[in-house]
This record gives sequence, C-alpha cells and structure tokens, in this order.
Amino acid sequence: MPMMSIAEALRLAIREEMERDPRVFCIGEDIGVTGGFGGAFTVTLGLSEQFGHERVLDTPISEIGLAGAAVGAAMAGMRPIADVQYGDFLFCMMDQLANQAAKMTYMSGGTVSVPMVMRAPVGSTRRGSQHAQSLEAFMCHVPGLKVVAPATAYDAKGLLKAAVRDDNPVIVFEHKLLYGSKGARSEKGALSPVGEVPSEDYIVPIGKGIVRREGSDVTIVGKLLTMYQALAAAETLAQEGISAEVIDPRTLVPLDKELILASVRKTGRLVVAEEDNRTCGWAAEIAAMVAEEAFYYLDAPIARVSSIDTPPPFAPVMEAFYLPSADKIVDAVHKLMGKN
Amino acid sequence: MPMMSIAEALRLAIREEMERDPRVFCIGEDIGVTGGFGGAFTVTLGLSEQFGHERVLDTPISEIGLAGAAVGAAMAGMRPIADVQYGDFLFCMMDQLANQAAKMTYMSGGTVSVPMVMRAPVGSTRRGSQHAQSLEAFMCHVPGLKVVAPATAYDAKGLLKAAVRDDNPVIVFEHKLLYGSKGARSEKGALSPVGEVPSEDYIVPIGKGIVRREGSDVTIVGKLLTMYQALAAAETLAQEGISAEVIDPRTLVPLDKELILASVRKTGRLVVAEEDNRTCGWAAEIAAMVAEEAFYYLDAPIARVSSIDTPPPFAPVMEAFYLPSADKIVDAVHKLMGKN
Amino acid sequence: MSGQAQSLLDLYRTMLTIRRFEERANALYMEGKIPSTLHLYIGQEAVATGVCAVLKRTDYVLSTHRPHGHAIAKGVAPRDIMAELYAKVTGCCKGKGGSMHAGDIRVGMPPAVAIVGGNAPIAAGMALACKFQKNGGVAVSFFGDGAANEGAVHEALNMAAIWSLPVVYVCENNLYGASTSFSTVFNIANVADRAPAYGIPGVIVDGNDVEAVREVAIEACARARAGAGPTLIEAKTYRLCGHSRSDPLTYRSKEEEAVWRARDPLVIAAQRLKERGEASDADLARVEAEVKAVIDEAVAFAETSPDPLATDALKHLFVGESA
Amino acid sequence: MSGQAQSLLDLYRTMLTIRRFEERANALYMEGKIPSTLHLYIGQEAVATGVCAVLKRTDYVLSTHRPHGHAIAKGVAPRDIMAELYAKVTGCCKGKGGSMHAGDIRVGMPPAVAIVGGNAPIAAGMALACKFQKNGGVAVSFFGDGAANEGAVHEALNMAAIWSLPVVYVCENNLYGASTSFSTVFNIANVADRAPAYGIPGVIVDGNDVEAVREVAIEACARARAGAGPTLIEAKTYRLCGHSRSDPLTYRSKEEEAVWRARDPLVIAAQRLKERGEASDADLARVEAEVKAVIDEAVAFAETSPDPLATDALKHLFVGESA
Ligand SMILES: Cc1ncc(C[n+]2csc(CCOP(=O)(O)OP(=O)(O)O)c2C)c(N)n1
Ligand SMILES: Cc1ncc(C[n+]2csc(CCOP(=O)(O)OP(=O)(O)O)c2C)c(N)n1
Ligand SMILES: [Mg+2]
Ligand SMILES: [Mg+2]
Repeated sequence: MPMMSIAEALRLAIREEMERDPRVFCIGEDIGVTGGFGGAFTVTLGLSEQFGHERVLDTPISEIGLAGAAVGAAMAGMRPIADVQYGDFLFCMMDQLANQAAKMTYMSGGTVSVPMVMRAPVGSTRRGSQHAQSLEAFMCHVPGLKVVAPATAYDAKGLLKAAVRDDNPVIVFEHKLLYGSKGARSEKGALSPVGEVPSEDYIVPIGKGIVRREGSDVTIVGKLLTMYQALAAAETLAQEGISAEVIDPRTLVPLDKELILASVRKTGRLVVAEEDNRTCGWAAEIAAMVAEEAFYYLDAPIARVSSIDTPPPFAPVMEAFYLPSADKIVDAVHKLMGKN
Repeated sequence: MPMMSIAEALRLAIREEMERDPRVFCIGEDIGVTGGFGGAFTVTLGLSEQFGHERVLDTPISEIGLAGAAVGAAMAGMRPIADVQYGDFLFCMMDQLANQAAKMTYMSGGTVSVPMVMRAPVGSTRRGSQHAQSLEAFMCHVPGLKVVAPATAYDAKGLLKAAVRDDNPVIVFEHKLLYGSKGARSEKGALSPVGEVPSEDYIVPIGKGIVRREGSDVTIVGKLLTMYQALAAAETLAQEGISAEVIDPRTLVPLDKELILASVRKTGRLVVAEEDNRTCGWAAEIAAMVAEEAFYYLDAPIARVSSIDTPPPFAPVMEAFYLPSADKIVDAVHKLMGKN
Repeated sequence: MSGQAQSLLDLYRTMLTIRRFEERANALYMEGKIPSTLHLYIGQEAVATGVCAVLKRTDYVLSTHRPHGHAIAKGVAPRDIMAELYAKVTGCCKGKGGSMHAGDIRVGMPPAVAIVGGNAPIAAGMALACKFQKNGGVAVSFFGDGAANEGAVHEALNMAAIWSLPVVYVCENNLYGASTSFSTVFNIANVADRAPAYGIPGVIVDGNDVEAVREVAIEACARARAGAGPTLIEAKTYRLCGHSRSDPLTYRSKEEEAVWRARDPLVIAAQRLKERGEASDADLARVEAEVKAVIDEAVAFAETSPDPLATDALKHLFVGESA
Repeated sequence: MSGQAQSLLDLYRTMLTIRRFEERANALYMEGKIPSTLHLYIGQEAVATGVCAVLKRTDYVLSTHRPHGHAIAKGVAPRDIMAELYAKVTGCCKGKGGSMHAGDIRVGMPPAVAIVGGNAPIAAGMALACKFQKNGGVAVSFFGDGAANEGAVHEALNMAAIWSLPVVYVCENNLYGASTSFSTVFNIANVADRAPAYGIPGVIVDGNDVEAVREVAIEACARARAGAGPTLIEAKTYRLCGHSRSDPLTYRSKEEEAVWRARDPLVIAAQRLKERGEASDADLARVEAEVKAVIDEAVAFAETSPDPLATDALKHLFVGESA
C-alpha cells in the first residue's frame, strides 16, 4: 500500500473526488496559481494543471466572498471544496458559515441542501497570535455544521471523501504540524505522520471515532496533534505501569459519544487533550458530556489539558508553555491517579 | 429608590458615564437618529438629543467597520460603547473582536489597551434563526475579552458602568425579553424585571457572581433569562421540599468560580441552565470546571438545560421546544434527585 | 409569474398581489395572528415585479429581511408565504423560517437571508454554479441601500466581476436603512456609482416604474446569460410603510412621504394602463377582485393549516446521508 | 524618522536602513536564528519612507503582515524590531508578537495586523479618536492590493468618507497578493479607481520614487488634518523578494522582475542624489556604513537579549484594573 503524508492523502482524495464527480471543484486563495504554492500547505498542488483553473478556482482575498460563493454554489448543485489559508481567518467568514451555511437547510424546512466542504488548517507554529488558533469549539458550537478532524493520512483521505459526499456543510480541521508538506512549505517541528493509504476508493464514515491504543486505567481523548501527544503520554505511562486508552474521535460533530462513554465506563478516568484554549473549548464539551452520562463510572475528576487562556504567544519558550504536550498529559494522569 | 427596567438602567448608566468622562461615546446602527428608535431596543433613546450626534454616532450598516472603529478609537484613547443590533450579527464582526480587540494588548506586550464595550442583545423572540441566537460561548472562548451578562436592572447599570471603566474589551450580553423596552419596541412575552436602581454612582464589579436564592439540595446556575427560569424552578421545587440554590454568575469571564464551587460543595448537585445551544455551550464549561474542581463533592451527574442543537426555529411551538424553561430545569433536578 | 411576454396588466396584477398581501399581513399582525415581526414591501412592488418578470422559474432569486414581494414575484404561492407567517407546517419553510426567511427553492428562491448584505456572495456562488453547469441560469441578488455598505456586498461584486458571473445585483434604494437616511451614510449620490469600482455597468432606474425596471432587467439578464458578467442596478424607490412592525416613521418627513406616495408604483401602472387603453376601470376592478380572492384563499389556508409538532424542531438540521 | 523637513539623503538613509534590516533578517532566518516566518519589504521602501516622513510621532500608522518597513520608517528602533524577530523579551512586543505584529505604540504604531485588510477599520477608529480629541492627528493605514478586496477595507473607506476622518489609506500595489496577480482579481486598472465609490480623492503615485510618495502624502495629510477627509493613495511598486520565507517566486516572470529591479527605489534615489549634487559616492558610502552600524548593533542587541520566561505567556492578557 502506498505510504503518504496527510497533505498527499488530502490531495489524492480531492483528485479522486474531482475525477469521480464533475460537481466537485476547489475554491480558495492561492490554490491553483500556475507556479504557485498549491494553497498555504501544498494540498492542492498540481490540481489546476490536471483540472484547469475553473475547477481549481483562485479567489481574491475575500473570505466572506469565498465562503458565500461556496454556500451558493453548493445550494445550486455543486460540491465545493473551499479552503481557508489559516483557520484564524474563519472569523472573517463566520457569518457565512454560522448564519448561512449552517442554517439554510433548517430554515428551508429541509428542502435546501448545502453540500460544501471548508478545509481549515489549525495549530500554533511560531507565527504569532493571528496564525495559530484552533477553532474547533467555535465550529462545533454551530448546529448545522458537521466537523471532522483527521489525524492520520488514512483518515485524511477517507474523511475528506466522506465530507465531499455528505449533503451538508462539513468543516475539515487539519493540523499544520501533521501535513508533512514538503519543500518550501514544510514546517519546523512538524510530526509528518506518514501512513498507509489505500489507492482504492474508500471513505471513513463521519461520526465514527477510533481507539488508537487500548488501556484500562485511564481514557485519554485527543484529536489532531494532541492525539499523538496522547499516544506518547500513554507510552510513558505504560513504563510506569499505567495503562492508558487513547481515543481519537476523528469526527467532532456528530460525536461518537458511545465510544468515549464505553471507554470511560471501563477505565473510570478521563483526560481530554486539545490545542484549543481551555475556557469553553471542545474539551469542556467532552468533560460535560461524560459528567452527565457516565458520572457513576468515574473514579476521579475529569481533567482537561488545553492551551492556556491567552492568545498564542510568539516566542517558542512561551508558545511551549501555552500549548498542551505529552508531558502535560502525563502530569494530568498522574494527578488523577493520586500520584504527583 | 427609583424603579427601572433594564433598558432604562442601561440608558442611565450610559448617560452617567458620558457625563462623567468625555472619552465615552456611543457608536452603532440607528442609535441616535433623530426621530429614530434609540437602537434596536430603545437603550440609547434620547441620548443624541443630550450629547449630540457626534457622541451618539450612527454608523452605516457595516459591522466590521463599526467594531473596528471601536477598537481603533479605544486604542487611541477613547472609550466607545458600541452596539450590535442583534447578537447574531457578532458573527459579521468576529475578526475584529476575536483577532483584533482581544489580542492587541497581548500582542503588544501589554503596552496597548482596548477599553471598548460591545453591547449585544441575545435570546429567541420569534424572529427566526438569524435574530435569536445566544452567542455567549463564542465570546467566552476568546481569551482577551471580558464578558458580562446582567439579568437585573441594578446589575445592568452597575456592570455597564464597570465595563466602560475597564481598560479591556468587554462584551455585554443583554436579553431581549428582559429589557422591558416600551412602546413600539416592546417584546411579546417579555419578563420586564423592573427593579430598584440607585441614582448615585455605583458599579457592580466585573468577576463577581451572586446567590439569588439560597438552598441546600441542588445548585442551579442560570444567567440572563434562564436565571429567572431557575428562580421559578426553585419555587416549584420548594413546594416539593427540594431546596435549590440559584446562582447568577453575572460575569462570565472572568468567572466567579469560587461562588459556584462553594455552592456545589454544599449541595452536591449541579444543573446549569442557559439559552445557548448545548454542544460546546457555556454550560459545558461550568460543568467541566466543576467536574474537575469539585468532583468529590458531587452526589449526582451534572445536568445541562440548554437549547437543543438546532438553529432557533420560528414557530412558537417549536421555539418553546427548542428553548430551556423552568419546567425543563425542574425535570433536570428531579432526575438528579432520583425522582422522575 | 415569470416569462418575458407579460403585459403591463400582468405586471400590475403581480404588484397588486404583493400590495394586498402585505396590507393583509399587516392587518393580521395587528390582530395578533402572526407571531413574528414583519418587514413589508409596500411601495417597492415595481422592483421585484419588473425584475422577476424577466426570470425563468429555474433562475435564482436571493432576498432579504423584506422578502414577501420578491417571493410572490418569483412565484412562491401566496398561501405558502402566508402559512409561513402564521408559523404553520404548511408554510413555505414548514414554519421553521418565518417572515424573514420566506422562500421556496422549487421556484428558485432559497430562504431569504436576513443578515443585511449576506445574500450577495451566495448569489455569486449560485451564479458560479450556473456557469459551471452551463445551464444559462441567472442569479439575482436583491439588497437595500443600507446593505451596500456591507463588506459582503463589496467582496461579492468584485468576485462576480472578475469571473463574469451570470448574476444581477439589484439595489433597492428606498432612501433608508431602518431609520438611517441614505445621505448620512453615503458620500456619493447613487449606489450605482460604485459599479465602476468593479469594472461593471451600473444602471439607475426609476424603481416605481415597473416597465422601466423590466427594461433594465432584460438587458442585465441578457448580459449575464451571454457571459458578459454582472450588472449593478440601482432602483430608486421608497417604502410606503414602516421599516418593521409598528414603526412610527418619525425619522422622515411627511412631505417626503407625500412626494413618494404620489409616485405609488400601482398608481403609475394603473394610469398608464388606462392611458394606453390596455385596461379599463372595469378590468382593474376585476384584477382587484381576482387578487382579493387569492389573498383570501391564502389567509384561509393559513388559518386552517395545522401547527408543526413541537418535536418538528428536531427535524431538518441535516439532509440526506453521507456517501 | 518623522518631520517634514527631511532631505532626500535623510529619506535615502531610512530606505537603506529598511533594506539592510530586511536583508540581514533574511540571512539570519536562513541561519535559523529567527523562529518565525518573514514577509520582507525589499523593493517597497519608498512607500513607507515617503509617507512616514510626513507624519508626526503622535500620528498613527497601522500596518500588515509585512510591517518591518513601516515600523522603521515610523521610528520603531531597529534593535527593538530585531529583538522581536528573535523572540526576545526586549523586543518591541516583548516576544509576544513576532514579525507579523511588530509595532511600538510609543511611536504611534500599534501591533501590526496580520489579518489582510483588518487594519482599515481600526485606522478609521484611531482617526475618529483624533477627531474627537481635536489633536490634529492623522492615522495612516497601509495595506496591499490583495487587501483591497476585503470587505473590511470597503466598510472602512466608506465610514472614513462620510465622517471626513483624518485618515490616509495607502494601498501598496505590488502587483501580487501572495502568488495571485493583480489582474486576475481586479476587473479595473487601478485600486485608486475605487475612490470615487466613496466620494474621496484617489491618487496614483510611483511607489518607487520616495519624493513622489512624500509629495502625495503631504497633500493627503494636509487634507486629513484640515478636516477634509480621507484620501486613497495607490503606490505602484513591487516586492523585490519572495512573499514570505523561501518563496521560489515561480509565479512571476524573470522579465517582470528585471524591469522592476531596474527601478529599485534605492537606486533611483541614489542616482537623483548624485545628479542633483546632494550626495557624492563618498556620502553614500558613509550612509551605508552608518546604517550597517545600526543594523549590526540591532543584531548584537537581539543576540544578547534574554528570552522571555515561559510563564510570561500568562502576562498581558489584560491591562489595568477595572475601576
Ligand atoms: C448584518 C446586519 N446588520 C443589521 C441588521 C438589522 N437590520 C435589519 S434591516 C436593516 C436595514 C436595512 O436597510 P436596507 O439594506 O436599506 O434595506 P431596507 O430595510 O431598506 O429594505 C437593519 C439595519 C441586520 N439584519 N443584519
Ligand atoms: C484575512 C486574511 N486572508 C488571507 C491571509 C493570508 N495572506 C497573508 S499575506 C497575503 C497576501 C496579501 O496580499 P497584499 O494585500 O497584496 O499584500 P502584500 O503581501 O503584497 O504586501 C495573504 C493572502 C491573511 N493573512 N489574512
Ligand atoms: Mg433601504
Ligand atoms: Mg500585494
């Protein structure tokens, strides 16, 4: 089976969907320019050569416009894959996503569909406060949007294809340090989780999480980069004799609640790790859900490991303090287990 | 002591602050037009007559522009009180609030301040999906913003004055059904909680919650309209012999955590009621915080009573199903107490 | 209500349908029958009617917080709109939308967008789809003078221009955005003066003259369908009613209102019909009666329709299923 | 670096300081000394220099993701900017901002706004404050050709126009927004052609001629200070470097680059200085040496400055205390 980076897997998914379905097209800033970057993280590199500039459509720097164009095109029978260069700029298009894309189907009594995809890179990579945020919670809080967050190359291809085929608006969060983008667009400190990606057509169903590592003492839920931090933490913990189960929800909305609940019922302890800011973050939702639905199985408080409640700072030393990490997850587990 | 509606108390607070401090001015859509509405809910009615159209500045319908103008004016030494007609339109100005207002101080290493206020009416009032949302969680999730939510006339005056004097950006959420606006702008089904408002200068400090009713069996946290629903629920519960403590946080960021924790330590049970959608809502944060910091005091799961996870529907019968209510809070308490 | 071969009497009938619908809706609102707020289209009927007369059923219309007129002109059944105002399950949005989101995609009109300016980029997107699908379709975005100052409109006009999209932007300049008068928020005389900023034609038309509106719409749609790109039409008009429910209208002068009332689009059309001998007073009375029957029936339908179930609130969050 | 009495040699020195700063920053980035990405200002020095030469220290400058040139021209100490690039606690943002947010409010420059177009309404707000305070102050918003298509810029230009705010909008049209060329995203020849849409003057200037830039800035600032409102200046220029770190520049032609390289603003200014007899080769060499000393010192300062503490991340979320 071919080995691929996430950027490559996403590109392959887009290519296959565009070949399969003439309604699918890409729209975004700097995604198809000849001699250009292929988007901020190379995902669309080469696609305009294959499909032409109409189907890999470069927009002006107009986030409201590009989001709205995707909404409208989707409503009129197309399947746009839109792209925001950095997740932070979703704020510029929030009205189109939260008030329009998410509500059209509902407001129409189910007669209008908005089958659009919006891809958004997240994560802090030493670019300062406005190019580093993780906006998962904002999007998960908008009813009418589906939200996915692939952390492996296999899932990246499968979830993006599922998103394109879904009849509803789907936000795809991608982590900058997981792309494995090459060349000029590569990132310092990136993880590059190259993985096996089948060449044949497959989807990863929206709404299904996965157990990345089995364990019995504590459940650690992590997504995107924090999933890898959770795995690293589990490894460290294993050496101490603590058995951690690591869950990657993969889809954030609709959430695979049962997978998380079943794990917590087994382990009795929960740590939720995410890169987003702590207050009102996505981890709060997981914690609240478990505190409501699996309370009697809990042996310890629910811990959240998130970014601190500040904007992302620039200096690496402060950025590291700001961000979650495997060590911080280990510490949180220690606390729950009564160690320190 | 004079009795006032919240709209009147807010107006008085603005008037007093504008009289006290020449840096204070109002900016928004339709707020000062002669013969106009005084904002969507009459709060600024009459102020342009007193202070002139420069200090009660009507803007074009340009939410990015009006928010940005407030940010810039605040950075340059003014104290704008900005106004969005419906909270739903905060999505149009999210970039200016989340990326600019909230981050300027931090990005400048503390050398720039943004002493602006943004007032936003929330709540579902039979206007359909785009004029009904509660955006508290979105704003609470942005580090660098303070967020207040006055539910009484006393607090409305005191918190708005505190917000104006704060050197940081403060979002003030106001509930449409609590204004008690009169005349053409009055609302069907409004509560109109008229209350005593001292004529002298006072502030309600940002960051301090309040116990609205003491109790020993269960803690109910409610804000804005749900605070009144919580009080009504407590009344019903009292008749059954269940003693509910009702907490009104008043400020959402920074949160008076200790007030809530102390109550939960006493009662052992927690219900959080809010009008916002459930998933990743503000109630999730309260639940997660308590599940982390007062876990061992809990006798029962933490329940959230929120709006369901859809856009606000128009038809009153569906809207009622969508929204929280005193009855739903009573039901939630019954469940926690093992009744049904 | 579409097709290019409509007589002035046909256009008059549409305008009258809108007028009587709005008047009745207002009366019903006063009686407490309609749970929502209402933004009425009284006085602006010639704009929606003139433009939509040029459109095919499959063309798209994007509307605003003031959508009843556009909806009727585009062919949404008055009964379905009225039932929606009544919050009935038979409404054009099944009671989910309400007045501000009236629309029916079966006649090319998605739910109206009540975020001022918000429909402009969506219209560009629908036009982009038409271009992709090479189906000759056109999208029309109606928006107000106030909306023209929204960033969304700017971004959309530019995208439409550079891609030569088959879209027509129709700004209904009724001189006010809520209580705010045009001259206080524009430093220019006409919204159409912004068209050169995008390299597209800007056309000013008497928005109270339905035939004049149709004329410019014919040209703009032809341009659009020919692949020559968007047009910005500014229709000068006036709302002969409040901004929304119970607006005391104290922010504008009675003199100004009187001037515009004298230019009522229905009066203009009726006079012209008679002058040209295309309709007699009896003909007009017959149309009036026919329209009344339509509105009566719409109200009866709304009155007798069932409410949605409370739990219908859970439905229609998503459509279809993935894969 | 401000005050209106600067000689061309003074302007040249500022431009050279920017150029050498950027070249050194780039070299240091390549060595791995700078943890961030970099958007360099090489080729556009005449714009920042010509405009800021007209400004007082108390006037405001709002910048972009490409802020080093604006910062140096406005008077932020090169050492403080360099230390910021190094993520040191002595940096102009105490290591919190980084390259894209360079600024120093003590000289009227808040942290640069890296959201394209996002500074335009903030500049309007700062100008509004100047108007309130009647302090004669002006705010300048620098933005790119790409930014002109953002809704934020549209809303801001209109507000500035209707309120006659003392603000100058300076669009640096360097023909590209990242890899996207001007002609693919504009249906018009000049960004300044949009000024009439707001009823304000639009001025086109050779952005590589520092004196020409200063000339139009003098007029625009005078207008602003006189209460006559904003001006939209379009400075035609070119970046003689990549968009950001390690841009292979494969989206533009070598011929085009060569044309613009021949119009390097530093070369133009140097030639003119010599032609006019205002500076000899020896004078220029002396300036070069002086600038080198400034940059050397800046690098030494950055190199020897301490890192912030990790826990400094917790500081500066809020300022002051509520009353
Ligand atoms: C983004 C946004 N801002 C403000 C409003 C509140 N609002 C509703 S209608 C209206 C006036 C709109 O004026 P205009 O665009 O001229 O349309 P008209 O009402 O005259 O038809 C306003 C301010 C809104 N719905 N959306
Ligand atoms: C709102 C927003 N969209 C996209 C970007 C990504 N981005 C950074 S710089 C840039 C190009 C800006 O072009 P222009 O305004 O012409 O300025 P220049 O880089 O040429 O100085 C883009 C697209 C951004 N920072 N902000
Ligand atoms: Mg209007
Ligand atoms: Mg540029």
